[in-house]
Amino acid sequence: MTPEHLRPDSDVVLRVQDLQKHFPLRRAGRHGPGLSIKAVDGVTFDVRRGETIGVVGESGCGKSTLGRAVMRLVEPTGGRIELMGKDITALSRREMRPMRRHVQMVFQDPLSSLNPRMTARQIVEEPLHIFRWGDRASIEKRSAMLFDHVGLPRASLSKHAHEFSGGQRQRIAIARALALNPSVVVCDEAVSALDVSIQAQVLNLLQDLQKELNLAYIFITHDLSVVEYISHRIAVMYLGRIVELADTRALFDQPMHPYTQALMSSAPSRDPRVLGAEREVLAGEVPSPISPPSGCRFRTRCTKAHDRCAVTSPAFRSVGSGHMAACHLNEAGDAPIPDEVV
Amino acid sequence: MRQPGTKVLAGVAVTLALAGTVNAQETDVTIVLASEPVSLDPCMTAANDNGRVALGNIFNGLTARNPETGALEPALASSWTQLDGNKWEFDLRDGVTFHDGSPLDAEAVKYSIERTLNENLTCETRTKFFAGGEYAVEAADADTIVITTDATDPILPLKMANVMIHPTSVPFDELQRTAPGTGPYVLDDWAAGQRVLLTRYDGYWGETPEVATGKFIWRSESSVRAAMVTQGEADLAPSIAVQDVTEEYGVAYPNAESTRLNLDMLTPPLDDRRIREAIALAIDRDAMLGTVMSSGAEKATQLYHPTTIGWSDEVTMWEYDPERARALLDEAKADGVPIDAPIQFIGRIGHFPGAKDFHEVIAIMLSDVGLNVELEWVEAAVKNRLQVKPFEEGRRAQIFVDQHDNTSGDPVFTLPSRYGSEGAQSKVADPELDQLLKEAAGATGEARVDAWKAAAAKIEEILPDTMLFHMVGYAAIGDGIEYTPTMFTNSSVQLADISLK
Amino acid sequence: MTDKTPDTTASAPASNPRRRYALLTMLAGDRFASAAACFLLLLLFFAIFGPALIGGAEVRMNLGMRNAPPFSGENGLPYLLGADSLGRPILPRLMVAARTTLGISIGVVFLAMCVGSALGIVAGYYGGRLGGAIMRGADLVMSFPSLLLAVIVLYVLEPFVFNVVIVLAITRIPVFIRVARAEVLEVKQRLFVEAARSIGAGDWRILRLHITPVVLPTLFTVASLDLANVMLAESSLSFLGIGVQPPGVTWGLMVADGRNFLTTAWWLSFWPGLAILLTALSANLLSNWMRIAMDPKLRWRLEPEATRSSAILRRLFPARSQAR
Amino acid sequence: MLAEFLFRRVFYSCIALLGLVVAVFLLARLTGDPSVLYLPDTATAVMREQFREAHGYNDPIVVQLGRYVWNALHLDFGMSLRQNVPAMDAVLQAFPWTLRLAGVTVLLAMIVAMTIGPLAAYRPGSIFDRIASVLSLAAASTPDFWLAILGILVFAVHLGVLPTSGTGGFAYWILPIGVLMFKITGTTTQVVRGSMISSLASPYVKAARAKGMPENRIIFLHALRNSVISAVTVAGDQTRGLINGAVIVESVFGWPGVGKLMIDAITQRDFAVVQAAVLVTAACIFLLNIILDLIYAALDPRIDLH
Repeated sequence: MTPEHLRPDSDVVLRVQDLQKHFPLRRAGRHGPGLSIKAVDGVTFDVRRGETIGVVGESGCGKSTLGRAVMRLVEPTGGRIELMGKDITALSRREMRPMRRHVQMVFQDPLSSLNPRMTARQIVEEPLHIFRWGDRASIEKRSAMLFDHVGLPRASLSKHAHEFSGGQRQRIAIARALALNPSVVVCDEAVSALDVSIQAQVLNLLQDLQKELNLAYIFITHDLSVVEYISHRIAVMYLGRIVELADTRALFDQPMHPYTQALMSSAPSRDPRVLGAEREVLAGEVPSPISPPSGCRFRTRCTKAHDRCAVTSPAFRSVGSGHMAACHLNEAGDAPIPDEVV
Repeated sequence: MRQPGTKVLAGVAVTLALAGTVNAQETDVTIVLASEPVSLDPCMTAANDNGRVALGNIFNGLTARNPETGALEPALASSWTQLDGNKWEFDLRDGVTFHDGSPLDAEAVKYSIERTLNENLTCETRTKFFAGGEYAVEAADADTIVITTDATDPILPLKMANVMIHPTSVPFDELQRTAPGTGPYVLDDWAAGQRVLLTRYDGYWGETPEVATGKFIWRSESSVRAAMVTQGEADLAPSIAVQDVTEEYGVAYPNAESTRLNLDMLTPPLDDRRIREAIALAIDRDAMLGTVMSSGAEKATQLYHPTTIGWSDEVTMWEYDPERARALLDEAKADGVPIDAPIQFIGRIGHFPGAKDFHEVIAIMLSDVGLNVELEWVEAAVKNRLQVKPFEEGRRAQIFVDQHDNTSGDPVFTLPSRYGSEGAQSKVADPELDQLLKEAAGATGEARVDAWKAAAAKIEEILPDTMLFHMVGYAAIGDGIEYTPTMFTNSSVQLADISLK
Repeated sequence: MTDKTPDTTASAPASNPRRRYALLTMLAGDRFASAAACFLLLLLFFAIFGPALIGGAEVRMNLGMRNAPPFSGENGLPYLLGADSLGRPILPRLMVAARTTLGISIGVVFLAMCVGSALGIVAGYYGGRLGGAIMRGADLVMSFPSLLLAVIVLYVLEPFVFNVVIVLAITRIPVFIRVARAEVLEVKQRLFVEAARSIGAGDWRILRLHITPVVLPTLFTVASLDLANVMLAESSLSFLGIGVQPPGVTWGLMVADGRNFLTTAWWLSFWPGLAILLTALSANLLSNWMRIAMDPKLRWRLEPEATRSSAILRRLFPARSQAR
Repeated sequence: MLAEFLFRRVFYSCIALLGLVVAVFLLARLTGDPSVLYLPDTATAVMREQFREAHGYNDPIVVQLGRYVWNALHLDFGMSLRQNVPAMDAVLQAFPWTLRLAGVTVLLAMIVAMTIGPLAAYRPGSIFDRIASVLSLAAASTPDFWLAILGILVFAVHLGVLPTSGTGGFAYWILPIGVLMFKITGTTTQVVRGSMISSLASPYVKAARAKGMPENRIIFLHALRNSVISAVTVAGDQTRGLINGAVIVESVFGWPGVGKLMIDAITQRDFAVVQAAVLVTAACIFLLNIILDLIYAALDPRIDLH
């Protein structure tokens, strides 16, 4: 299922370059230098039409902030975001609004992301009203169609969010995200709050919709099995940076970064062969994102760390076909990084 | 100390036990007033708030009035004589010392009078009793003082009852919180907002009073003041409302206050005498007595008490006659008097106990005979401004309730300011009346009595106002003391008049 | 995991329920709320028609009936609750006073709520300099002694009812500003507000459709509580002699005047006091009920009883239930 | 961070205070010339003129204001026209009485409200809840002057267990505090109950229940903590009201507080005292606001001090 061929550049719907988001804690001044939480600290990737890119990492690694920064729900501190070929990094709130139809979001907690005082119909129709989709009748027609699309009975249009089950609520959220025919949908832990059986249903729905509508997903999750199931490519984040980015199969077959390896071995696996095998467990606490370790950020928890890791930050370089990682261990196989990928 | 909790509890118990019996010593008396004095400066005692505490307790004047007879008696002056029309001589009492130990002499008296008349001080006493007129004071010798006036002033000795004497150590150009006096009590302590404590002065020139210390406190609510007396927390509450009087503790007394309806006779329709007469006939005074008014009040024909010199028994007592009132109004209406023009009936908020009902009843009675009366309430400051000259231009006709206490026994403090053409709140400009008032003010003896009576008759002829009542006050008096409230009780509560049981 | 609500898709109600009718049946189901509603309606009736119905009985003075006690029978219906210190019957006076009292208190609360909520919502949503300025302004008004304000305004503008309303409203505005701001600060953190922004909703839309409806029930509750506060504040002004004055009459004024007779004629201040209490109580009960009824998440609490009472209603209004 | 916040707030408060003083100064003078109140009606026009001249009321208002502000900057807040004492002394003497009364009252009211409110909210609609609601509402809708006089009649006159009024030991505090507490307790209880009910219905309490957290832990850790914020808000408002003068209770009980002082000064047009009183109470209220914001921040980490 991984697209082996490199698609033409025009297929890139979203390009993120060296994106940074720092939350200020203290302004620089008499008390010393300014302090900030470096939630996202130089992230580069791009998303092509119709593809799912999974973003995985422990909680606090900045993956949610990344999603919200891409949505311009938080103001990026630095870097550049290009949506449909247009630089949206510095757009004002007002200028950003017309661009929002291209990129939509599905949140983790469907109940709290749906206004408790609105009916399902009002929720789904809201973006249509905002973008003046058409007259009353055509909006109603579209919302009914969206309900069909996401597999909700039309009869429940006039119910409120709390009257639905969790899976149904997420379907409403998906319908709302799809209302305007976006190109990119950011799914922030979109299935994490759901029961496993419901998770599968929603994931399948997302996949069906992707095929049908040629959607691109940025799928943010901490759940490796989910990300493996849905993603074409996967970015592994640690302390605000992407440490490894590869096609799903390549990543799972041959994880190149010690952090990815640790993550995979610590995750409970459904594969019975792994049971009983020695598991590498992630030791220690995640360092503070206010003052991340020098050099390689993972070195404090890395079993393979050596002197150099504390001094220089490893470059994010290609370690195989479309496979990139940031680790000094992989530097033997130096390979030039193709421009198209970064 | 080791058991603070127990100690606190014990303290609470003791406090609770003592709560009902504040007066531990029998020679102490607690008096609860309606309001705190604002200043105990000797020249501010003309204000009732201050006078109640200070007059006759801390300070004395050269003369004083007998509370029962109203007669003028010697105080710090043992005698006085009129040298000629404009000159009075006062001989000072011997052996009087101020609270600071200094002796009373003519210098101190001269200083006190001059300070009271000092234009840089806004002395209540000067503005109330010495409006207009020049006074030259000299000390003839150590015990004699001579006062010269620019015009004949037959009642100067009476006026001197209001000038409080203090030593020369009191700053001349600055009002004081208080000062040493010659009275039977010394100001011991004044905890602002809480109490004023007076203690007996051993060097007092008169008879030593029974009460050793007097504590003055104040509560705004009449019912609370009354309750404090019934609970033994206070011994005397001089002014309470009629509904708070209990048989056991309440005493009624004529409080020297008289009320009138002050009519705006410069503005139509009140400029027509028939309308003013109709108003006089429209008030059912008898119905008010014993209901909104205490039954002890008396219907009035003049704004001062019958004990005042020159009070006339020939002035008509208007009786309630609504039919006649309506007829007068109809008659006036036929002559083109705009009797439908709205008349503002302006009441002062918190004027006297029961003032609200008092005003409402009168408003209803006036409406009943067909006058277009609108009751409005204003603050004291507003009413004072409206009632004194210059009057507002283009105003609607106004009616005020005026309550006046003339405890001096002479109409000169009542009539010229209200009915003389120069009077600050007078709406009358009658040359004949002016002449009568002037004569009366300068006359003495029988001539003075007759002149006042003539003035009263003239005033009735003009009929500028409707006289209402001589009011009564109520005092609550506790078990432990004996005290007879008098017409002076509202302006001075003298501890020396209190005896202990 | 946290998903406990059963899947009720199948039993979905008809797509267009008669909402007002549903509210009415729900109201009938709550005995306290419906009693409160009835009481308020009755008051409203007296406030509007009372003066015309009573025809001046409330100002008819009869000094012979001064402080007549209640329930004495022979004096007739107007004197059922006794007479005041001028012998005027208390019951008609209460009814006539309902107009001024309700007029003032509802006017004050409405004015303060509109202005205060708008400012508070803006302050909470935008924060920053504008929000700071609004909050400091509220501080300023709050630290300004309301009595001084009352004296000044009523001195300069004369103590008309309208000016009493203005004075009281100004003193109540900061309460609404603070409550609205605090609520908005909380609501704006909620995910659905971010979701609305993510679909391109502008500030105005978010404020109007997403924040205000959530904040409003709390503001209504505060307003209903404030109704009593305002009636009390008005009576305090009367106590100090700067509020509504005779011949005008409000419950607060009646309580304030009646206090002088607490020992001898308790009914003078008791009945108007009871009127204030019952009105405040009713407003509060009704607003508590409305808070639930307006919240789709909580509405179910009222529903079982509602179906029970809808049978009664259907008997009472056969035509309407058939139409349903 | 904290120091910066405090500095900024104090700075803005000072500006607001200055504005307030100017506003009070100008507005107070709208209420008329003190000479009509200070001088008896027999006083002549000349005397009135002398009075105005002596106290500077004839100067243009701007000159008067400038003089006042200049003197105030030198900590001279003028003399009380009536009492012949520095206005600030009069205020500072009265203010502690009010502050003590307000402090004790609000503290006790909070304790009672935080006990009854949550208990009522725990089972909305239960008998306890209904009774608590009605009682707290009744308490919140009783006029305090009425209650004060009734309290005196019952406890001091009929039962004779408490003194009627005045200041002194413990017993003297009971009635004024009891009367003031009534309304504040009622209001706060209502608010705590309301916010408790919302908290108990909120998703995270449901989640906590689902996780099997013990019930009292849910109430005390989650719901109550949330309700404290609203209780603090209400209590703060009520304290502001009390600091600004529990005028009625103070005058009925003869409590020598700032509320009584202020209303007397207003009716007497003793401008210097009014201004000094507003200055002191407003400064105290601004301080209280800052403290409240710090409490909010401590209770709810999401609230940003910016």
